[in-house]
Amino acid sequence: MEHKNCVLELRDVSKSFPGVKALDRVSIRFRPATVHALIGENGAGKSTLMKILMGFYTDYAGEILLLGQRLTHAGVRQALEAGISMIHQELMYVPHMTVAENLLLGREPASRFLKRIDRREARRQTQQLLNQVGLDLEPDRLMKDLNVAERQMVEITKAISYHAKIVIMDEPSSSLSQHEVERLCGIIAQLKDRGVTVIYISHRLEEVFRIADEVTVLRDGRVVGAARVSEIDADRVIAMMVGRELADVFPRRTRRPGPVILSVRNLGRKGAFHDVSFDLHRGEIVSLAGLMGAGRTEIIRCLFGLDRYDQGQILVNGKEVPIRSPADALRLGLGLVSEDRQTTGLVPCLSLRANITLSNLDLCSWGPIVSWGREEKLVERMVGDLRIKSPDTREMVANLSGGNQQKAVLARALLGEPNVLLLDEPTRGIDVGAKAEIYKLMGRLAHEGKAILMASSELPEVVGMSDRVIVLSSGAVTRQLDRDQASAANILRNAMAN
Amino acid sequence: MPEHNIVPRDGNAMQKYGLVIAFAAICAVLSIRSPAFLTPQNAINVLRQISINAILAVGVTYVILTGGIDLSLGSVVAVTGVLAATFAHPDTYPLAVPIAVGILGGVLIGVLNGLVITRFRVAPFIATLGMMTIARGGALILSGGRPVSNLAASFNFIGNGSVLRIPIPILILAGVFLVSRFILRRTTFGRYVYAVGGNEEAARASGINTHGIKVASYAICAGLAGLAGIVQASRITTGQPNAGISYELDAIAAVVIGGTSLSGGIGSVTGTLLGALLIGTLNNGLDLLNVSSYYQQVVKGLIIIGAVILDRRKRSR
Amino acid sequence: MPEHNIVPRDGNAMQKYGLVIAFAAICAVLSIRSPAFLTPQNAINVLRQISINAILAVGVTYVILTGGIDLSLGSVVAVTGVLAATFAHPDTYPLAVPIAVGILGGVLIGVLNGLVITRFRVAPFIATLGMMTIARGGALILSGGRPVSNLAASFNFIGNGSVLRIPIPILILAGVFLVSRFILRRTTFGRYVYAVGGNEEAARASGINTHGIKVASYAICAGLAGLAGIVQASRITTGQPNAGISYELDAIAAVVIGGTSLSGGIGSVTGTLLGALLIGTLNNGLDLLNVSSYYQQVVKGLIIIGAVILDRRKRSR
Amino acid sequence: DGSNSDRLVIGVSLLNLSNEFIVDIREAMEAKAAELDVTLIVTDAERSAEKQIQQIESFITRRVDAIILNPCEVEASSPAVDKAIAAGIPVVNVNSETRSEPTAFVGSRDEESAEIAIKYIAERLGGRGRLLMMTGYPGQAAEIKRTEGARAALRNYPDLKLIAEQTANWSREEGMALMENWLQAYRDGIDAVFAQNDEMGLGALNALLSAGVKDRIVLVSVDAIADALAAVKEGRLDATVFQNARGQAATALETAVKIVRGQPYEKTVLIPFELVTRQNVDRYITQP
Ligand SMILES: Nc1ncnc2c1ncn2[C@@H]1O[C@H](COP(=O)(O)OP(=O)(O)OP(=O)(O)O)[C@@H](O)[C@H]1O
Ligand SMILES: Nc1ncnc2c1ncn2[C@@H]1O[C@H](COP(=O)(O)OP(=O)(O)OP(=O)(O)O)[C@@H](O)[C@H]1O
Ligand SMILES: [Mg+2]
Ligand SMILES: [Mg+2]
Repeated sequence: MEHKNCVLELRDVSKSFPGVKALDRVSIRFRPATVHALIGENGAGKSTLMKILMGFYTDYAGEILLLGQRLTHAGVRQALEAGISMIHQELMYVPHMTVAENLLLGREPASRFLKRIDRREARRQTQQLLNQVGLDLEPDRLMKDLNVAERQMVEITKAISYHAKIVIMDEPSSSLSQHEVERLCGIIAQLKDRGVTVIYISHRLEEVFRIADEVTVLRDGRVVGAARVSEIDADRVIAMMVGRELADVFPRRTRRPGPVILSVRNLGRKGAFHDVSFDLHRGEIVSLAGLMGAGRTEIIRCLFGLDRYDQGQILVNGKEVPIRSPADALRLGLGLVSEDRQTTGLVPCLSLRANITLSNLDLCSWGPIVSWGREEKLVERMVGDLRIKSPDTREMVANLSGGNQQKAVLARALLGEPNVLLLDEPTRGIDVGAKAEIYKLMGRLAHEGKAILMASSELPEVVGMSDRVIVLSSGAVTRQLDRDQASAANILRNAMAN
Repeated sequence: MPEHNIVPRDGNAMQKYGLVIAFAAICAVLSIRSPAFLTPQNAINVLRQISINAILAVGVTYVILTGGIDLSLGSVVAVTGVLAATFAHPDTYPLAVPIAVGILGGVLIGVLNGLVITRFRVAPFIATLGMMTIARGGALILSGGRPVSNLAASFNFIGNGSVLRIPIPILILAGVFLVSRFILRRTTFGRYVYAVGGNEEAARASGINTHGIKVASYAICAGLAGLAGIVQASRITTGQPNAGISYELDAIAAVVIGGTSLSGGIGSVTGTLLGALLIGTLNNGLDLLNVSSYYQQVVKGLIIIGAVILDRRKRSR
Repeated sequence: MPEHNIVPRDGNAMQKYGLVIAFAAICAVLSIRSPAFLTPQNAINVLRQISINAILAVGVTYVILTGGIDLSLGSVVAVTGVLAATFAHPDTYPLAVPIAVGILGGVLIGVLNGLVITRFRVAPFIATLGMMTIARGGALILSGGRPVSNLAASFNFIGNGSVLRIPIPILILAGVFLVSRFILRRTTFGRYVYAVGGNEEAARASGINTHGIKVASYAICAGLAGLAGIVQASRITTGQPNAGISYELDAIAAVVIGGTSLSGGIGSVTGTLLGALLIGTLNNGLDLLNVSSYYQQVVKGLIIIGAVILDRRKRSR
Repeated sequence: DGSNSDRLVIGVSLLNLSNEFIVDIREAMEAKAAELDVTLIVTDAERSAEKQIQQIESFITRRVDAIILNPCEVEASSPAVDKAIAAGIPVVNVNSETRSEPTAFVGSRDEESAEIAIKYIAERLGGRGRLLMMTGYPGQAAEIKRTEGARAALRNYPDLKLIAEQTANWSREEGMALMENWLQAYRDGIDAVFAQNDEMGLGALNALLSAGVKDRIVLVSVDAIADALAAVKEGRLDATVFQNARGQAATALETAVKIVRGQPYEKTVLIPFELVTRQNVDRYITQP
């Protein structure tokens, strides 16, 4: 390949963490004005590689050439100035600042003297950026008050606003629903037209095949394959990623609904949703579908006692129960995988082991005393079942890759063998191989007579797994669809009805 | 309303509503119980008395906003007071010298704090606790354990003089407050202080020199402590090596009462000033009512907790 | 070696490696410079001298692990010491009474701290700062500002007696340490303490009664401060209302030097004990070397910061 | 160091080395030690009786020849004396007493300082007037004794009314703030102020001067530190009460050496307080 046909080249990049070789002599060439997908299992090293590019880690081996020039970063600022920007997998925003302040952070328009911020100009720039991506958000809202999808859109807006030559997107779509993904595709197409190289990391292969021009597959820190998208198919890619052939992603299931286990009657919470009623049967997988902000997360939080509902009733096994706290919910046999693993999911500074057993310590303790042996056995089982990749179950969970963190949250919910499993974006950031495992597990649980209520923005997942789909729009149920009616198009149509 | 968006981060009047109510209630009770309380004379008195604590509190607001803490303040007041005093004997140096020496001494200590915290990744609590004993030792060594007295009248004027009938310490406080309010609300530096405290990783990912911001915050904080040290030395007309013991706690208390979060990223100097006023008014009022000093402590503790409860209630209504 | 299940892999002996090295280095230097240092007699001496601070530090480790802080410790030592002493005059109550009164008094204060923090959502810094002055006032009121003396010999034996040639305060410390180590490492309660400090939201979502865990932590902390108050009163054979001033800072310093994070969720009582030992050895050694007390402060500050730097270096190698 | 040579080693535990008065004691003692050729180990108890006991325990471990104790507290520092005596090491208390009996005592009765001050105020006011008292850190021996002394003395002057009593924690800054607040509360109703140490007294003096009311208010404090003597000399401070730090220190060290050498010594040396006013202040000013 000729020199000017390569904006960025990685040569033999290696990086180790204590106990883990995260990257092992990775060499990749990126061409201008292309979308280059980087895929691989959870923990393959994708995010680490991108953080090196971005100047977050400076202690790596190997070379990075930007337009033929060797890049020696001293930090993030240099990377930004060299024309590289990034959307991080774990969103990086200042929660108590507004959307506008976050968007312009680090490059506010300011006077020369005293660096006084020009508020009017800042406002103008913000509005321009939001318009550019068609994001309808009040610039003065605080980031912490947005939902995950909205935050992700803000981060996307921010990353493309640097006018960088290279935009790295580390799972930008992981909590976006169909509608926003479309918008993202549009944005990426525009970038490509402007000659920008997009490095796109995603576990959603259909997206990769739609958007990307080239793909590089990583496994265990090594490049195991690279190709033009036009010359390869999904099965090959999956085989490269997981190192084996994968049969059906979605398990075959026969629907055998048992008695009603959870009923919701006219449930409502001010400002989030209202008059929501449905039944959940044993052995059933039901999805809550809707656009961003439709109220799915809020319903699940109320069911699990994380928020209070101010209207309606919840019945478990036909009996009305007050659910005032997660402890109540757990006692009633509910389990939760929350949408946001950073805030409600994990305790980052504790070990993987402690995180998995946190809500079910009674399973491995005698009275108040924890049995380490039993705990280890339980944890090893879950780690095996979900293929969680970690050098040791005592590794700090914050050091795991994003997908493996998500699996840890799932492991915790499953460990208690709940009768009703509430899953909010359960496969967020999880690789295809592991997704298949999780779907298999969901199938098995349903088969065992458990009930699953899932909220997911990934329509294929909703369509592929659900026995029934409850479609929400603006906090109200618009339609309940049975399996045979639940096509992607039908769901979307009802989600946008209003 | 371009002036005020819904930014509880650096707080508008609404946010301090609860605190203002608590403050008003205290003033009401005090003025009923003691006729001497609600006089212009006494208002000046209270302001003058809080000036040192409030200057320190405004300074440590920067540090706390970045998510740090500074426990060395009290010792910095002592060492800079001693330093300034040694250059303030009559007919030796012009007034600018002791002032410069005191403030620069503070800034230097702050830079050291900041470097230990950022370069060597020592927790701010430990770094500044270490500095607290080092600076105290320094003050004692410099002064030989004795007050440095016999200071020039011009120097003593700083703490005891008035301009247009307003005591100079109050004017200094007003300047420090207004400038800091401007810096924190209007400049990019201020914005970065909030960002570093709100989410350091995110600030770094936005290309902000987070280490630089922190070092600067510690430097400003200790520099203002140096200023406070000068005011204090001048007010008591001596450089006192054992001055300022536990001033840091009072200053931090004012900051936290004022609604600034110790985990960083949320708060304002306006809140800090209100917090310092609340403490100062309480001290003054309880003295005026001649409450026995044992009971004073109990009452003071209860009122501070009560005011904060009221404040948090109001805010989360 | 299933050393630790809660704290990640490097949360065991390895983690304290740097601190152990720093500690060993200090001991080596001291024993070269002063032959009196490395004697069994002096080792006992150091242990007895750290006992009160270490008991407090172990207690406040619980609170800091939950992400809180307790500034009322020093005052609790005073008020519980005075309380215990008033029930410890010769020929009045059996020994169990002053002990129970002191510890329960502490627990009560801790519960109040915990409730103010959880129910009324007051920042721990403010709640316990308020309690610091309230409890100090309480100690002065209870004692009328006068030391409570003339205590029973049996009471005074607690602080001054020995069993099998080991001073009782050391035995008490050993008990407190071992029990706390067990609680924090092996029990569900201990696990929850870490979880609450690591991510309160996630802990709540895991069904943990986070408020209960916090209240219990403050109660344990202040209860141990009550125990320390008893030991102290017995050691100085008086209930002294002005005892324990700024003990909380020393205790928190030991905890942080020992590697516990002030933001919660990370740390251990083993680290805390090492931290207390380091401070105690330094105090003892500098006295033995006859370093002038002003320079002692400077040296102490430098060594503490140095030890922590060495420790962090080692850990992030 | 030194314990195996024949040079005497004497351990000294002082109340608080950031207090000028105690610094005077240390310096006088060090000068005397040079003269007598003994080694001093000086430690600072930082006002904590617990710490003081620890220091004595360390001295015992090191087998010093004698201990000079400047007690923090009457009762709470007593175990320090007991421990040293039990270990066979002689103890000389300097400046203030403990409940436990030391080998020898050199110092003064703290109550006396307050008695002298009140008597002076009463005489200045002709036995009648309104008095304010600034007390030291609550619960400390010096505060307790000076308060007791003042109360006892006031019983002799039924028309001298103590209208308020408040702590300023021995601090100049706090003394100044307290006096400012008092001036707000009592305005013209103040005839005299007794501050239990010079630091607070000098703070009060600043406040009185700023308010322009010093002329009609009598102000007396205790300790006779250099600043206070200067203020007395200039006629700003009415009086202070002198306690002979240097005398106490030197005598204490001499006594300790005599005890160790087996020479006869006086078991109790009481050095009286002396009132310092403008008339006699020159006698007390040592430095130029
Ligand atoms: N800070 C860290 N400390 C220790 N190990 C780390 C750290 N960050 C990443 N790792 C390890 O490095 C490996 C690669 O992680 P990385 O986050 O790059 O994976 P990834 O490909 O982005 O996975 P995912 O798809 O789950 O996001 C993993 O084994 C992970 O556990
Ligand atoms: N903490 C909060 N503060 C204010 N508004 C909130 C908060 N959390 C959610 N909302 C709002 O409540 C509504 C419902 O949001 P929710 O997160 O339940 O949507 P969702 O259907 O789960 O969408 P998503 O796919 O983004 O998770 C939205 O309008 C959202 O902006
Ligand atoms: Mg990743
Ligand atoms: Mg959601």
